[in-house]
Amino acid sequence: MKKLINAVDDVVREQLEGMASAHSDLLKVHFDPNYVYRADAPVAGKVAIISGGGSGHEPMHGGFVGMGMLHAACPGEVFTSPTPDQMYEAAKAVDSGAGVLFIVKNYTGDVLNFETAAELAFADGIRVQNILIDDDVAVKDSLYTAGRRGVGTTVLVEKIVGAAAEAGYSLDACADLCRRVNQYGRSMGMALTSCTVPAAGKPTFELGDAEMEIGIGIHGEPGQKRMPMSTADEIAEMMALEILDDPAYSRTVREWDNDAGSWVDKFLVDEPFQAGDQVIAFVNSMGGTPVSELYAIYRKLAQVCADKGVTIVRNLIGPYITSLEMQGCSITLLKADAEILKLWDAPVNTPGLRWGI
Amino acid sequence: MKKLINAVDDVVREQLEGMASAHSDLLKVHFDPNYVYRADAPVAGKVAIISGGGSGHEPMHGGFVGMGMLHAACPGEVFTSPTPDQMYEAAKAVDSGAGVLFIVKNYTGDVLNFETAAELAFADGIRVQNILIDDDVAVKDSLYTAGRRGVGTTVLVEKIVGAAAEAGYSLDACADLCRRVNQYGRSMGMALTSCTVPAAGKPTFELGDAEMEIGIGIHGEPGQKRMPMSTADEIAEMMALEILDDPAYSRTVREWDNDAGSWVDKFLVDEPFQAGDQVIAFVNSMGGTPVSELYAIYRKLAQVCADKGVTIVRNLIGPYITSLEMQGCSITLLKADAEILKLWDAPVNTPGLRWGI
Amino acid sequence: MSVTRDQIVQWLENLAAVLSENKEYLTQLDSAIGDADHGINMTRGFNKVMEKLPGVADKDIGNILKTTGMTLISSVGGASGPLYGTFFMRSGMAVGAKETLNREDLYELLKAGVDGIVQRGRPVLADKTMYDAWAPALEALRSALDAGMETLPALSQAVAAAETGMKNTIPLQARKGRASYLGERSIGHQDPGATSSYLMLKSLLDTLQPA
Amino acid sequence: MSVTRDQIVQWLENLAAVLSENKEYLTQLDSAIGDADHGINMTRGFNKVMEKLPGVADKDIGNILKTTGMTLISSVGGASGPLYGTFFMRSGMAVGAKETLNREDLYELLKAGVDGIVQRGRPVLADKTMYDAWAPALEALRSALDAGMETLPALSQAVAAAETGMKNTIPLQARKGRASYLGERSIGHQDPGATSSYLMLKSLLDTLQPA
Ligand SMILES: Nc1ncnc2c1ncn2[C@@H]1O[C@H](COP(=O)(O)OP(=O)(O)O)[C@@H](O)[C@H]1O
Ligand SMILES: Nc1ncnc2c1ncn2[C@@H]1O[C@H](COP(=O)(O)OP(=O)(O)O)[C@@H](O)[C@H]1O
Ligand SMILES: [Mg+2]
Ligand SMILES: [Mg+2]
Ligand SMILES: [Mg+2]
Ligand SMILES: [Mg+2]
Repeated sequence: MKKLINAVDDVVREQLEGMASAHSDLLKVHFDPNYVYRADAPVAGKVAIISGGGSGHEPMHGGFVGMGMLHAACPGEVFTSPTPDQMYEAAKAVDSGAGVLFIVKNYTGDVLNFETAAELAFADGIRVQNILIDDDVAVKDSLYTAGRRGVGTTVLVEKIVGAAAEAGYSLDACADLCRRVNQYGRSMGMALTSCTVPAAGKPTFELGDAEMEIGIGIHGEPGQKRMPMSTADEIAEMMALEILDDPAYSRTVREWDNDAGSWVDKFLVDEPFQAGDQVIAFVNSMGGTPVSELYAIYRKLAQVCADKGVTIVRNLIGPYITSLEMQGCSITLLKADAEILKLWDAPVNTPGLRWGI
Repeated sequence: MKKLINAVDDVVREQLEGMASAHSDLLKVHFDPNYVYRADAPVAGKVAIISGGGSGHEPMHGGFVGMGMLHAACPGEVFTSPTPDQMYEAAKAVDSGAGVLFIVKNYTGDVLNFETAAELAFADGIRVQNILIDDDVAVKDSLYTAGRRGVGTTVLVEKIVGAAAEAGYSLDACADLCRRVNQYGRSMGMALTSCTVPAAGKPTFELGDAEMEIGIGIHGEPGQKRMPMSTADEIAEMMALEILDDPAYSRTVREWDNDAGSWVDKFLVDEPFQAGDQVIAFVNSMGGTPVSELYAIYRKLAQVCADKGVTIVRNLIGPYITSLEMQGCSITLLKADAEILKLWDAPVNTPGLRWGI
Repeated sequence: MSVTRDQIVQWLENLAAVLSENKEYLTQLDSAIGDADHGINMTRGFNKVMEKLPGVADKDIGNILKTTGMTLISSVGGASGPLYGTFFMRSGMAVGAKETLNREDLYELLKAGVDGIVQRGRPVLADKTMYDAWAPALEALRSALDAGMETLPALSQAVAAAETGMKNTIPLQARKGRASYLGERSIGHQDPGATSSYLMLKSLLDTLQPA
Repeated sequence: MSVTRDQIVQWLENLAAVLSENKEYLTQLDSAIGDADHGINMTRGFNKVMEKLPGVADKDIGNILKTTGMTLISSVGGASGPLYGTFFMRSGMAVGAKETLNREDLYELLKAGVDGIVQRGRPVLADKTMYDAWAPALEALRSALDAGMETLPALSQAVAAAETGMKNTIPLQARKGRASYLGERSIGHQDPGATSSYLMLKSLLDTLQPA
């Protein structure tokens, strides 16, 4: 294992220290429990958006803390969900009284820890919403699995809902928007190489010199299927079609009811894409793939979308939700209506994403 | 070789096609000869800033084309300097009459091709300036070598001089600024892994599992020395001290004289850093190293700078001048006076760098 | 026989030792169908519990168990953190201020804990989770107590049922947690959480049983 | 003997073939002290020249050489592109509208080309560049012509001198181009540019020499 790290046990803390020292104008880092939060938090009158998850996906989530995006991010150990005390303390630190929205990627660990945190925060008098992101079309059904994983759409959701909070949306409006944006987004990922969790010291899985792994998540877990290595065009087309041809997806999610003070089940159905849709296209590097190669993927993706009558109206290309140094990419398409586009275009100022300011 | 590419011969063209399709609001791509140029070029009354070099360093240079930075970029084949017809045609396309500044990284190939281009453009009645970037402290002397290579400072120069052009600086003022910023900047790079030029199909050099290469340039060439793998702290400190303790550096460069219509030699001396200096600190990924690891480097870099009485007033952290998928990093420190800081902070809107707009 | 506060403390200490001995084993199980951290997670959590325990060892049993739960919740992470954390929180709430437990109290302790797991993780039988060890164990314990058995023999039956439940996870296809993404590839491997749950119950029995 | 336009065309064709045969070899030399592309660069350039050549093969020699130079400049890139491009541009300017060349013309052609290389790249002797092949070759040619030798034997001497010059680059430490960054590590390897320059001169001789 060759990495720019010191002792394995210090990796997350020292990276957070680096972030704190580099971006003191935008954010602060609280240690023990660990969370990254806006330098100007709590922001008066605004709903606080909090996300979090295992480390190793940088810039997500800590790099998205700042004006117009997240108010706080809770980083776990590498590829390990954070613990409820992190989210609970972060919520107390950034809640302005307008409530807190937790954006939670759908992994059992994340879900359970965020749920526990939501209960703790609510018990403390903070109004909470807990919305799951589950956009990975590599997971086909929700009946026999823990449901689709939260992947690329997370980045887009955090930007869009962050802008909504900045614009003064209420907690419930933020939650409704968050749920809707998640339902509009679908993603698919692939890996050319594995990656090495520092604490493990060796690659999570082995991949032959002429193989690739299709349908991976973001935790270095093996994916849906292993295939012989192929061209950028074939890879882009395969992933794009998995997304564009994905049928309706339904599942039951658990959300918090502030009035009842308890969890409620919601049955949700994501409609498939159709000709005429406008989308935000996001081509993401898994960390080790340089942006140049992403352009080859985007090139073909744009052609496939055009063939399907789907219009790309915005795009994001680069390493935004990564799996350490893994080589590979993911594609996310997000159906965008006028409200979503307006929020996408709104100013954002974070270490990882910045425009309009 | 596993990469997201199609046929080896199409790599650069298809990546450019992807860029063109992704960023049509900011830039256009001309093929045969290949150059990327601002969608709104020529910009009336403004000096045009043109850079270029081998491909494989993305987002540099094509990703820096846009408002407040480059007017055009000329990409060669991977790690191969572009040819003069590219710069010549680009110059004709973006010159508004205010003249063209070529920013040239000091590699023999780049230097000679840009010089040829400058002669061609001048012969066509375009006023030109040709300024070299030579900031790599891994190259110790200029007497027995082709001189220091142009590395990380290039990114900072392109931002700063791009802002100057946008602000209406004259061609000569842009050239003077460009030369000065280059003289204020020093860089040092290192690699954890090699990288593979698509046309070559195998890694440029071999590096053992417990080795790292110090003092590499950006072309996958072996560096100054090979060492046993070390910690982030040791690596950051070693590189930071090479930069901060680097003595005065002198060399003769060739610049274009528009009045004489010929090349003139200039003898330049870069002064060493000293306590009290304010700097822009740039921690760069060679492509395959994720941003998380860069924060570990930045953390230590900030400590070393503080120890030396050097104040980091701005920073840039991420993959901006890369060597394909190489793992490793580089550090650039640039002494920044008030003028430079103002230009650094000025709005920029390119695929690779954006703020203030 | 009634269970004392000191025995509960002893149980937690033994459990910490057992989990630490089985760190590699649990992690290895998790590497087959998960992300290779279950042993690491559990050890990290119970090491923290060991730090906290001296501070509450003289409090009532409810307090001790709730502290254990809070500590696990804030130090384990992953799926197992909130699940085991909730287990101890709920079991602590169930026994309350008691300083000794009779056999029904012990059942209530475990039952409340398992109910917590179910509420949090919503496992159903044969999902290939820790619940597949707990459900048969609780059932066996209930039957044994209903049949008038003493604490130790009843608990023995529960441990045996947990072991069978744990082994029965091997042929199952996972439907919850990380392992569910593997689909059929999850078949043929023993669930790490079911294994740590079995160890938990087993070390309770070992603690209460005179050597 | 005088050199005809057709022979010049033939030379360029032969040279293209020779470079293509030596593509791997030149690239391999460049991989030792450079970036492993010299053979690729030269082949790419001369393939383009071959495309352009039919369109100018009936023009004067100056035109043919200048077209070759422009084509190399716009297709080779790297250090060698502008250097060899300038070589042919300048040699073309030197011979101008001629359609045959006597031995002094041939010298002028080569001399002007090498002067172009020097102006562009500023090599001095023993920098370990292509100039280390050209400089002794030109000198040998001049002496041979001064001694009254005919074209072919004189050119033979030049080729021999170029070969020696090329081999003499092996023990040198590079002071120009990419190889200079290797410092002492550049010692012990033959310069790729000197090698392609030798091949250039050698294939001129082979073209003019009846088989
Ligand atoms: N929804 C669930 N309900 C009950 N137990 C679960 C659930 N999901 C996962 N588990 C248990 O958690 C165990 C994995 O724990 P651990 O490896 O520590 O967490 P993670 O999967 O987040 O890495 C599984 O073996 C399984 O027994
Ligand atoms: N300044 C120079 N003057 C003359 N020849 C040079 C100079 N720099 C490099 N060369 C020649 O160029 C050759 C390398 O050419 P090539 O590999 O095609 O270009 P690059 O080094 O840009 O990859 C060297 O072997 C050397 O002979
Ligand atoms: Mg885990
Ligand atoms: Mg080259
Ligand atoms: Mg696990
Ligand atoms: Mg070369």
